[in-house]
Amino acid sequence: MTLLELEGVTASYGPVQVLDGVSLRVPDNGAVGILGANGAGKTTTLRAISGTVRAGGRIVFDGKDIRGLRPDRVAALGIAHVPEGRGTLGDLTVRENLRVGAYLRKDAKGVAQDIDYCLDLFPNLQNRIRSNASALSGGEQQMLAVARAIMSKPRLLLLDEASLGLAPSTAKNVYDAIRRLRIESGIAMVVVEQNANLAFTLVDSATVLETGRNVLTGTSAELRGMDEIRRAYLGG
Amino acid sequence: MARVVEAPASSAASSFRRRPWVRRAGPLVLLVVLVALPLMLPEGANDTLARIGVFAVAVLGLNVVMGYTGQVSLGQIFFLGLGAYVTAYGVTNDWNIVLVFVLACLVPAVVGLVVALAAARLGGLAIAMVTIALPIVGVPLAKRLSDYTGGSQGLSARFTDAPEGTGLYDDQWQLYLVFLIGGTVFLLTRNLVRGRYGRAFAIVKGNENVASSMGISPYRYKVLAFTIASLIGGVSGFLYMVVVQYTSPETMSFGHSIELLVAMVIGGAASIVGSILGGAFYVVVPDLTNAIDPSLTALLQGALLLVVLFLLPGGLASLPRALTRGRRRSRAGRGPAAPPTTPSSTTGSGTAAEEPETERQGHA
Amino acid sequence: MDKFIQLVVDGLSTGSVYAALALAIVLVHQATGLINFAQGGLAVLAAYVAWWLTNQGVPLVLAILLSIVFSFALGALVERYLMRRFERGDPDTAVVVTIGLLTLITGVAGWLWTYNNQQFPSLFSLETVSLLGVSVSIRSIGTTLAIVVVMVLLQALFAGTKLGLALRAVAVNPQSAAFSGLPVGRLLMVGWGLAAALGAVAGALVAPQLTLTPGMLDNALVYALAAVILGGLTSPVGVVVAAWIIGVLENLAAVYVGFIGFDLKVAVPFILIFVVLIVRPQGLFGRKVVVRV
Amino acid sequence: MAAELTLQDVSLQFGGIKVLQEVGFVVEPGQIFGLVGPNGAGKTSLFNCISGHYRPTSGTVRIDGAEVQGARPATLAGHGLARTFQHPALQLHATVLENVLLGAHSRLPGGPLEWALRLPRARRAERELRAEALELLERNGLGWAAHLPADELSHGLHKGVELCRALLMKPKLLLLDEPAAGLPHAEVETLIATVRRLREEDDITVVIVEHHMGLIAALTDRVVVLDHGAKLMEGTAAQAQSDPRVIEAYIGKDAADDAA
Amino acid sequence: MRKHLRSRRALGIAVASAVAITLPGCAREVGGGGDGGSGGEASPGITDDSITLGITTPLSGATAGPGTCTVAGITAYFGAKNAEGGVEFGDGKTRTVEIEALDDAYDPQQAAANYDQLKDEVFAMTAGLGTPTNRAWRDAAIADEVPQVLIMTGDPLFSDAEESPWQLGFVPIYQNEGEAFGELLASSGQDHKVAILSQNDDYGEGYVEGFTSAIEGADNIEVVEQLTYEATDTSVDAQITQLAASGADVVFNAMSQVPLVVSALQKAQQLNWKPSWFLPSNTSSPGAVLEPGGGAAFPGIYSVSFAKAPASPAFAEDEDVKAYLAALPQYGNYPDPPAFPHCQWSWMVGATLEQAFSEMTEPTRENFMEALRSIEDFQAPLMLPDTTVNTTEDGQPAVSTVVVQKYNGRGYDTVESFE
Repeated sequence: MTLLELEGVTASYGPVQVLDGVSLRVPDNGAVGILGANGAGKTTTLRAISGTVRAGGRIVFDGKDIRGLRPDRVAALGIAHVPEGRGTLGDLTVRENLRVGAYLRKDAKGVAQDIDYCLDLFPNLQNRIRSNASALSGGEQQMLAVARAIMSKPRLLLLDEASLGLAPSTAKNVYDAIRRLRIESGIAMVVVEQNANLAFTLVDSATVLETGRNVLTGTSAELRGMDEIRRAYLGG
Repeated sequence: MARVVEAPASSAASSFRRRPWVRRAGPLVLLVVLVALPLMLPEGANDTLARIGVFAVAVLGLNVVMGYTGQVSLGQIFFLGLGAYVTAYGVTNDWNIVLVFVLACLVPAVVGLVVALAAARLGGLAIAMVTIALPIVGVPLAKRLSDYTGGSQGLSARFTDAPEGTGLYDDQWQLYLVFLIGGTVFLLTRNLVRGRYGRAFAIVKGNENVASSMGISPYRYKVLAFTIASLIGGVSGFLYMVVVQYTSPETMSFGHSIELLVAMVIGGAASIVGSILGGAFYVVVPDLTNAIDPSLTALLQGALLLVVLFLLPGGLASLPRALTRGRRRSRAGRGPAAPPTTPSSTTGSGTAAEEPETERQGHA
Repeated sequence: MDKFIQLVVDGLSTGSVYAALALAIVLVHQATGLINFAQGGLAVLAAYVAWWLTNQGVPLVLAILLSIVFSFALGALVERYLMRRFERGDPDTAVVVTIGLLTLITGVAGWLWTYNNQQFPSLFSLETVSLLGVSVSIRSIGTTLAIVVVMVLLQALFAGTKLGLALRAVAVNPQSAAFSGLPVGRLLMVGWGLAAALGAVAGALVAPQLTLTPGMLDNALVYALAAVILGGLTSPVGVVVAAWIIGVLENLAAVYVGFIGFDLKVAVPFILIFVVLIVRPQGLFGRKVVVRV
Repeated sequence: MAAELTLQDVSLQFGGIKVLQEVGFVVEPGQIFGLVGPNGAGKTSLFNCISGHYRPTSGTVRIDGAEVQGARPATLAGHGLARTFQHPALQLHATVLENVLLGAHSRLPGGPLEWALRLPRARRAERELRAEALELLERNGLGWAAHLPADELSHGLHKGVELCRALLMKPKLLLLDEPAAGLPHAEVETLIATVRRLREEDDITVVIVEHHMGLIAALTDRVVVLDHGAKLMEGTAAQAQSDPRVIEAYIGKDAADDAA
Repeated sequence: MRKHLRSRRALGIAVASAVAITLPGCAREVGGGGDGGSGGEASPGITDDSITLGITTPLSGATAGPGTCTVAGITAYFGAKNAEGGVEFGDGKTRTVEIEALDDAYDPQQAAANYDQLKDEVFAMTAGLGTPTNRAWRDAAIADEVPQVLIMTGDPLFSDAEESPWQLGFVPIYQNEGEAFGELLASSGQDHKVAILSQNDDYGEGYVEGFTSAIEGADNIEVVEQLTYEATDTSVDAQITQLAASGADVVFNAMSQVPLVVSALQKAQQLNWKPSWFLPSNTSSPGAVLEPGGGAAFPGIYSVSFAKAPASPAFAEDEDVKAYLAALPQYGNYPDPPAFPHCQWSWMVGATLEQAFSEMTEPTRENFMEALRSIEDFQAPLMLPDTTVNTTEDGQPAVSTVVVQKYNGRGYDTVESFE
């Protein structure tokens, strides 16, 4: 069953066309990676899905065309976007960030449980719970960003450059936690990642973008084996 | 991704401005116009232009500290008032007029320096509140020091009647004085906000950490900007006396300080041309609303301000940019530029020696 | 000694006027990250609406309630159709827009209701009671208590409620808030609406004391801003306490510090701000923000 | 001309939190020195202690033997110290050239009056440094972008512009804060080449904070690994990568295998 | 205020000045600059059938209330006259009187600009409110020989014929008002302790100066406390508290801000301090000040005046008052009952100007000034008995006589002695 489907999605900033027909298919419980060089359109693809850029083409989520919906409407449908640069709410405490994440939920008890779950998933946040988000380290902020996203109980998580600026071990910790989340909750994911090695530890399949177009799509195993991919995008 | 390969830098207008003969002839034409204008205009227009000059200089000073250096100052009118009082006091005591002018510059500059030494430690809204205290305390202070200020009745000083023998009318003479002094201040400030100090002010506004790692002490440059702004405020105070010839505590009421801030933003922050447009807005709008309906001036002024900013959030100085936005968008689009695909990347070096004016620095 | 206590009580009463306006400024700042100069103008407009309604025979309490509703709607509309254009841009421009709005509103009030002084009926009686040997009017006590109640409600709104949290989240980072499903536009409207409604309460509270004119709160605005900066932009309790401190210290300085006197007492809050901010840049009660370089 | 940097027992506390604990090391003139460690280990704080943005609670920082801890960053810039930032902070509306020229600030003579009057000395100096800045950009492959507004350039190019800006200061000691963060692989290669050339041509001491172990391994002569604010080990990059404590604290077991 | 002071030529002016800036014309009228109209030739602003008067006054901002009144009164006066066909001049011609009023928002600089704009179109400037706003262009008016007459300021400078040949104030100088009350008090025969609260400017100082000069040498009067306030203050509670502590039985109050006077009266009652009060002529309105302030609670509230209070029942049947109250909404576009005495005052300014016009034999400013300066014992409409317009006394404005009045719960009664 397909949860999210993009077909021929286009987008531009002013007259500069950034997406030139991107297609993507995310099955229920699936995780798909988007790889590519800087400026290939990876981040813009996520933005097109979450409604933060105007896009053309077809974007169907759970059988419903969501293209052109406002970001908060998209979020309400169950898509949580963890933007590049994390987008944590700096002046709010960690706990408040998590509560904002659960804004759309009405089940107070479930929210409390999920906060505990997040703190279990990211133990580093436990003792920073009263700190302002802006006072957290880069790794902690990234964890908070992911935690806040899953507080909304999404069906699809859009993850943008979650390893950016993190030490290898920290990046690994973050990805470990996300993998655990995936296994335990079955949330579907679209993962944009510069570090393809890290991405392949999480995703089942991936597509490679170049100048706003898909140039290669395949399973993780297939892509990992291709020499040219390795050289061009994986830093091998 | 889609690449925007940049055709050499600019729109037709600015490349026109860059032609050598235009750059040399432009100032000359301006000079001729400035000399001829007072002789040709009717008295009322000369008066209005002179008042625009006064407040354009005041706005320019505010721009130095706020537009270019990013420090909110709500105290600029105080320095205008101080300059005006120094001028009035000097003139009524028959001091040499050159000495009066120098003092009208220096006294506000020194006071500004002292205030800035304390205020520049604060940032953001705090500095706004400390500077707003200047006009608010200045008004009762001017009343208390009535021996020097004439108290609430103020000081009149009529010292700018056209000298015998020039054959000029008073309004023409006054406008020439405004053009000469104001023009000099504008020219010097324009030079200052480009080059070494302009870049330093801009980075203090943009990012203090970067500034300090470039060897630019944010504190010292804030103090410098504030002092220069105060000095320019003093000059505008001198010009105020040249044109209005009367000052009282109301001259520096804090409402006018707010109006100067409005004028700066309406004209266009961090812009030389914007300072002039801001001064024009400050002066012309009350006259205009008076002409439309004097009983509705507040309503009309508020509405006009909102309409202008709604249409031009960047201020009046951004009008040319707004008009050519369509064309500009193609180059200013978000897509990051990339190196040209061909390796012959030597386009820049030829023009480099000619020091192209850096429009962006000042949005001028 | 009696005079001293009386001066303190007088100062608290005057401080409450500043506090009423300051609270509305804090609310809109928390909800949109903006300093709103027009806040006093909106409050005055609301007071005029209430006053006009009472002149049409509407009972005072009902008139005030209606003016609160009116203000909420007006605030929301102002956000939607005016401020929204400036919310992402240069903050200086947005502040200047609120100054323009203040001018416009003052002009509208002057146009509709003239610049004459109008007597606004008070919710509280002018009778006095004796407390600790000083006399206080029930109006002062009532006004002050009402402001304390508003302050507590506001503190609770921001600290404890989902709406308050959402308002703050939107002010901090609208796009990121939208990713969590927060309807950013609507919340900004609600923030402005609430601030305007609070302004209406403030206007109704202080109008009997100040006498209703279009520029009624112009002179209080500077003091309110001083209280906001001094108390810390994030703390309703802080700004109310700061407003009281300003009111009291100003009186005491005028009477007991010879060279200040009644003419220069206006300098007191600014000296206070300066001293406090050198020591505590976040204000008396503001939260310290640690930012990583 | 390259400077020697000596840190001795540098500690830093915020409130009760110990951010740095008695860190010390010596960077020889002309060395390329790496500073690595997990997030929150205190690398950037240590950087800020060297560049003067923070004042160490105790300990000494010496540049060429002179104690500089607690000196303001603007003063340190005069001592020949330059740095780049984790997130390049450029004036986005100014041109690339203007951004780079900012680095020439301390090398330009004259007070405000001299510049307001455009006296010949100031104009000449501006002209010369403008030429120097263009040459610098050219040398770093950015000559084509000199007259573009900075906001039209990509993130990776911003880092290059920022480096040029720092180099125009003619520093003796250059601090690079995560120069490779967010750069695709090809650009990291360019970066490595650039920094190598720096040392050869410009005679500068370089200190790098970086997560990219490939870059650290390729460039540095020595590294210090920080963990929880304290020095975990010091040695060559290869020694660090094979040190079990470092693998444990920083690289992570699996990741170490992955990193090709 | 749903009114429009719009002049028919207003837009014309705007367009003309815009054109003037863009298309410089070469012509400059002879006579601009220094030398005003001379000899028998008509001055600007007057034709055979009309005359235009200029006003610059605050119509927005804190002083817009009284400022609007100054325009409304005179506009109503001449509106009514114009409706009857116009005003008869001494040269035998009948002219309609047009008023050109501009807003200066109490900003001296703007007042000067307004003057510059009006000076070549109006015959004379009149009725404007404010000391600094009138001082700002006084020198210019003298140089241009433009009359600046019957203006609303008690600043004595404007009534010094030597210093100010083209000026004349209308309302009594502040000193006179203070003096009148001081004399009354000094002659009461009882001992009084006086507390003084005054506005910190020439207005307050003038009142206090007049008062203290009148009580000089009177050993039954002791000033026990003297404080000031700023016109921009939001409250005078602290001052009242301190004055109350002085134990004074009389307050000499020189405040020009209506809201603050109201709250001062209220505050004194809260402190249970019930002295007698003196209030200035412009802040003693029964309806706007004493009723909300609870004036009836005090043993005596005194004020000085030269104008009938239109709201007072005593004048309900007065012909002057009825004409005035009818004209104000009809011709002055002032629908509400007048809240400030300035409306009455500028009505009287109208009448005084008409008196001067009737003596004018040439349509020139010089001739007008001569005519204006020779009015003696003119009882303008709305004037109280025993007060007159008298322009012949140097050093005094057009009105220099005032009577002391006492509040009777609804209006004022003229009193001869302090009770």
